[in-house]
Amino acid sequence: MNSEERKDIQDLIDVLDEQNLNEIEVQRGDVRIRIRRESGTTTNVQASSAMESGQTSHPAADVADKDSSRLLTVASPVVGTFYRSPSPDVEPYVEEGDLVSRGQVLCIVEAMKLMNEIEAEVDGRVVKILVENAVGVEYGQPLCVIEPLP
Amino acid sequence: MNSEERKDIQDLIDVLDEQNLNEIEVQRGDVRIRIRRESGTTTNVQASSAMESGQTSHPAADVADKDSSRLLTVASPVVGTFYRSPSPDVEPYVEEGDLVSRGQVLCIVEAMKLMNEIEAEVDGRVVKILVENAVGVEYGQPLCVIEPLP
Amino acid sequence: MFKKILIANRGEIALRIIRACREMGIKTVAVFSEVDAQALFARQADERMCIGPADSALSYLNIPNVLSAAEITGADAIHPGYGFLAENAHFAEICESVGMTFIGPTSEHVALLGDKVKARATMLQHGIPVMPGSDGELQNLDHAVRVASELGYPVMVKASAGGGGRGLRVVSREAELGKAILSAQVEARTGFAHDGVYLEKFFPEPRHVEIQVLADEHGHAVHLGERDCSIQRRYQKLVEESPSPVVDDALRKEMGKVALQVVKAVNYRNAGTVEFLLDQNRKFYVMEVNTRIQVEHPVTEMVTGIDLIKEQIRVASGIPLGFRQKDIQWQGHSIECRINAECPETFVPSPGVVSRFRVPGGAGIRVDTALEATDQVHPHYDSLIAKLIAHGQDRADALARAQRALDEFAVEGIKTTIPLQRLILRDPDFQKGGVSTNFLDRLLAGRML
Amino acid sequence: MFKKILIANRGEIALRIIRACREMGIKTVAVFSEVDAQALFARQADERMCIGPADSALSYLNIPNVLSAAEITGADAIHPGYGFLAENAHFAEICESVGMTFIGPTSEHVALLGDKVKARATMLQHGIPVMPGSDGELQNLDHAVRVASELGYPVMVKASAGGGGRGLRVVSREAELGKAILSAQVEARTGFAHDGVYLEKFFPEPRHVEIQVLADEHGHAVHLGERDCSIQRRYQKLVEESPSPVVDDALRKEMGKVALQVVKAVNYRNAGTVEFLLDQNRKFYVMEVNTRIQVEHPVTEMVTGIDLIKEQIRVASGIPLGFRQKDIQWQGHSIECRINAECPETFVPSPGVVSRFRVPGGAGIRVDTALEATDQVHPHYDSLIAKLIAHGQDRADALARAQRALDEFAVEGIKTTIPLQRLILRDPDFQKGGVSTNFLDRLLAGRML
Repeated sequence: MNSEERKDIQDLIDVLDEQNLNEIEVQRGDVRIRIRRESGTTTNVQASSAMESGQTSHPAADVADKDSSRLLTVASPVVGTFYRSPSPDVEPYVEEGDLVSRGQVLCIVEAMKLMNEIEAEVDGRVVKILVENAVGVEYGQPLCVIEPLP
Repeated sequence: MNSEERKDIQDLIDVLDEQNLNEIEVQRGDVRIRIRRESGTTTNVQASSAMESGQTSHPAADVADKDSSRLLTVASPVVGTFYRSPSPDVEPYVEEGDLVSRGQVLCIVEAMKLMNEIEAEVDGRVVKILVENAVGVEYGQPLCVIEPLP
Repeated sequence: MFKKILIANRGEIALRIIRACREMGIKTVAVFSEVDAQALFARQADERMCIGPADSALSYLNIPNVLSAAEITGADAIHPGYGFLAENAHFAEICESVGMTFIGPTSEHVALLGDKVKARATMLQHGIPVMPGSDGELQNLDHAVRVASELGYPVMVKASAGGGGRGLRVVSREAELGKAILSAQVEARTGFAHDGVYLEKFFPEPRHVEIQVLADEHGHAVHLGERDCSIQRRYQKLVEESPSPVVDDALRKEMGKVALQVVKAVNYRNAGTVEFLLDQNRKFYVMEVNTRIQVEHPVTEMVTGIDLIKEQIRVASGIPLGFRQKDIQWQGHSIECRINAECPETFVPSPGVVSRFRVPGGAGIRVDTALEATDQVHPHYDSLIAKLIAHGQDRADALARAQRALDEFAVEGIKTTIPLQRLILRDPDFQKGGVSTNFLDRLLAGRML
Repeated sequence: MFKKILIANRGEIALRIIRACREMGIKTVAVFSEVDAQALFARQADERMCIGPADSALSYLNIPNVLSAAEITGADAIHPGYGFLAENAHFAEICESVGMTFIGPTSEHVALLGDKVKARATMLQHGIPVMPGSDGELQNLDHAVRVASELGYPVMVKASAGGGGRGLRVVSREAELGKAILSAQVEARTGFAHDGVYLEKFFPEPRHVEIQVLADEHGHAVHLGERDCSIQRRYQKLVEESPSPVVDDALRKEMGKVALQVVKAVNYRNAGTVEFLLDQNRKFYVMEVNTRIQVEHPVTEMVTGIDLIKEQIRVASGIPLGFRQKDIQWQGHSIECRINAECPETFVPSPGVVSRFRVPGGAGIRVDTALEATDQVHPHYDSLIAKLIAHGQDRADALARAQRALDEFAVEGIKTTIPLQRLILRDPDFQKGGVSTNFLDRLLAGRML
C-alpha cells in the first residue's frame, strides 16, 4: 500500500467518523477501498490492491469463534507436499483438538525427497488443520492453527 | 465528468464545508480533482479530466473583479480568423468599455472567405476582448465578455 | 513533401495517421468535437482545433470548419481517414479548388467509383468482370423481369446509392420481384435521397475478398494482395485476414491483375481497395471500389511490411512509388479483430466510461487504439474502439496469437465484442478457413457466449 | 511436446514465455515471491505457486522450492528465462538428474561455456577466432608480463568467473600490470569466490555484435543473424538492433559461419548467443557464449519472423528444427530500447508505485512488459520494466518508429530511462550508425537531458 492510498483511507475513515457511517466503498480503475465499521467496534480497513502477501488467496481459517488475535498460524517454510503422518500406515502426528508442546512435530512437508518436519513453536492446542493430507503447499501457506496455552 | 467523479467531488465539497477548509486537491493517475473556496465565496470546482468542452484550454478571462455569474461570454460559432474591424483601415467595431446594443456587430470571424458577423445578444458593456486581431479561433472559443445591463 | 497535415477524423485512425506523420517528420493538426477535447488523438497532434459540438454533422462533417482549420493552421494537406469525409466527392472537390491536397484519389475518382451504376458501366467497358446483373438502373418491372430471368433466381435488388446492406432485397421468385423493388426504392429514397435500383445475381455462399492497390500519379501501380473479410454481420466486418485461406498464388495473381485493370481503367491514384465476391468455384466479380484507406488496412501492412498511410502521404505529395510489383513480398499471416463498444450478444452500442483498459502486447501483436483507461466512449460516433492485429508465421500461428491476445485484453466499464471475437476464433469452421459471409449469422444463431 | 511448463522467472520474460506457451497450447505454472503475488505474470499463468519471500536468494534462486513446485504441479519442463537460474549449471544438472527437462542446453554446455578460460581453450582447439590473450589463467607476474608484451599494450585483466564488468582492469603500461592483477583478484575473490584472472588485448573502439544460434539434438543448427549491442553503460546494454549498421551480407555470413563452428565444437543445442568483439577493421573475435535466451532476443524475432521462445521449447522437447539456414530471411530493421526503472541521469534504481503506464502501440511497435498502472516496482529485482521494440522497412524507418513510440510512452510515479533513450535515438552519431561501446559514456559526459 502506498502513502497516497494510506492517505485516502485515512480521509475516508475521517468521513466515516464525521458522518457516523458504517461503510464507505470507493473504486477507481484497479483501486478499490472499502471501509466498514460495525456499531461500537473499531474501524476495519480492506484494500484490494497492492497487497503485501501471497497468502490472501488461501481461504481464511474457520476460526471465527476464537479470539483471532491469540491464534498462531503455522505456515509452510518450503514448497512441498504436506503429510500429516511420517508414512501412510501410521497415525497422524496430531489431530484437531490435540494439545501440543513446543518443539513437537505437527506435520511434514516433503520437498525433493527431503522430509521437513514442522514443529510447534509454542505449547498450545491444535485448533484447525488447514490442508488435506498429501496435497502440495506453497511457500508461506498456512498449514494449521494453534491456540497458545499458558 | 462521470457520475462517480461527480459524487467524489460532492463528497469533497462536503469535507470542505465540514472542515471549513480553503482547498483540497486529489490526484490519482489521470484523474485530478481540485476544490477551492476562498473565505466567504461560493465553492469553485475544477476537474482537469473528462472535461465536457474544448474551451478550458483558453485562458480564463481576467474579470475577477466582476461578479462572474452576471457576465456573458461570446463564443465563436465557427472556425475562422477573428477580425475586430471589417477591413484593416477601419476602426474596430467595439473597444473594451463600449456600450453595445443587442444585435450590434462586435467582430467578424472569417471562414473560407465568408465573413461571419458576431452580434451582441444583449444590451451591455464590453468588459474584455479576449482575442488578438487577425488570429485564428476555434469553434466555441470565447471572443469577448459582455456585462449585460438592464 | 508536406510540412503539415490536418487529420479530418477522430479515434484510432486519427492517431494512426498522426503516428505516421510523426515518423515522417510532418507536423499534424487534429480537429475535434467538443466531447473529444481530451481525447488521446487530439493530445498527440502538434496542434489541435475544436471544430464543433458532439454531433458529427456539425463537427467532423462540417466542411467549412474543417477547411478553415486547415487554412488557419497553415496545413498543406488533409488526410480524411475512413468514414466522415473520406468518400465525399464534394469535399475532395472543394479541397482541390482551394489548393489544399486531399490525401486520396481525385474528386472525379471518388464521384465515379462512389456511383455503383456508373462504376459498373466503366468496368464493363474495360472488360473487367463485374457482378452479373442489370446494366444500369432498372427502367420498369418488365425490364426487371427480363434481366432476372437471364440471371436466374435468386437475384438481389440493390439501391444505386446504397451501402451497408440498406436498400437491399433478395428475391427468389418472379412473383416477389415487383414488391421487392418497390420496398427497396422506398428505403433508398429515405436513406439516400435517390431511389434508383438495379439487379444482381444472388450467390448463396459468397466470400468477401478484397485487393489493396496503391497507385502514383506517374502511372505506377501495384497490388498488395488480398484481405479476406467474410466475417461480417449485416455487412459490418468483424474479422479480417491476409492472406485469404481460399486464395492461392495463382488466384492472387489473377485477382491482382484485375484490380490493376480497374486502376488503369480510371487512371486511379493513391490507395484504393477493389472488393470482390469470390464464389465457391473460385470465380470472382468486382463488387465495388473503395476510394479510401480501409479499417482493415493493418493486416496488409503486417504481411507486406509496407506502411499504407505513409505511402498514401508520399503518393499524394507527388513522390513516385518506391517499389514495383516484383518487390512486393508477403510474409506470414495476419488477422485483425475489431473491438467494438457493443454488447456482444445484441450488438447494441455500449457507450460509457472505460474504467479499465489493458491492451495485450508481446510478439506478433499490434494494437491500434486511441482509447485509455478513464476515457469515455461517446454515443455519437462509430463504436470501434480498438483493432487487435496478430501476425504469425502461418495462419495457425496468427490465430493462436490473436486468441492469446484476446484473452489478455481487459476492458471494464463498457461492453465489447471481445467475447464474440473469442467465439469466432475458436470456431472449428473458422479455424478450418474459407467460410462464407453467412458464417457469422449461423454462429450467432447457435451460439452460447 | 510438453503438457505443462514451469517458468522459473518473473516480470516481462516470464510473461513472454507464458504467452508463447499459451499460443502453443501448453499449460503454464508461474512461481513467484511474496511481493509478486499480484503481478501480471503470475496472474496470467494457468497455475501459480509462491516460492519464497522477496529476497531472490530465497525465492527465484531457491532451487529446492522451484523444483518442488514443478514436481507438485506436474510440470514436465522448466523454462529459466534469463538471469536467476538460467546459466546455473548446478540447477540444470539437478533438473537432468530428476528427469525434469531444462529448456536450454545441457548442464555440461552451461558449465563449459560459463567458464571463460575453459571455453576459450575449447574454441582455440577448434580454430575459432577468440579474443587475443593469455591461454588460460595467469600463473604469475612473469607470465603476465610476457603475454602482455606479446599482445601489445593496452591490455585487459579479466576475472575467469567474472561478468558485467566486475573484476576487470585496463592496463596501459607494464609498470601498472602487477597492481591491476592484484586488485582484480581481490574483486574476483569477493564477487565470484574464485580469484583466477587472465589477460586480453584491449581494443579502443570495440563494437559488441552477437550472433543468435538455434540448434536441435539431431545435429541441425542455424544462425539468425546478428544483433548490435554496442550501446552499453558499464556493460549493461540499453539499445540493441538487428541488423547491425556495420555488418553487411558478407560479414554476416562469415560471423554466422564462426558462430555455427562454436555450436559444432561443443555439440551445442537449444538457443544460444555467440558474442563477438568487432574491431574497426572488421575483424571479429568470440568474447563469450551465452547459453540462455537474451533480453534482446525480440529484435531477431522481428527481422526473421521466428519466435525464439517457441523454438527453444520445440527443440527442448526433441522436435527437429523446422527450417534450414537457407530458409532464414531477414526483413527490414528492428531496434529495442530497454526501459529501466532508474533515474536517467544517475542510474540509481527508482522503485515505487507506477501511477500511470500508457504503452505505445500502432504499426511496427511491440512492447514486452509485465507492468500495469498501479503496480509496484520492487527494489529487490532487476530494474528492467519494459522493452520497446520497433520494426521498420529500414534503419531510418525503425528509428523513426522507436522515437515516435518513446514520445508516446507515458510512465508516472517512478523514473525511467525513457528520456535517455530519446537522447540516444536522436544523437547524430548514433543515427549515422556504427558507434562503439564507448558511445554512451561519451554521450553521458556531454549531455543535457
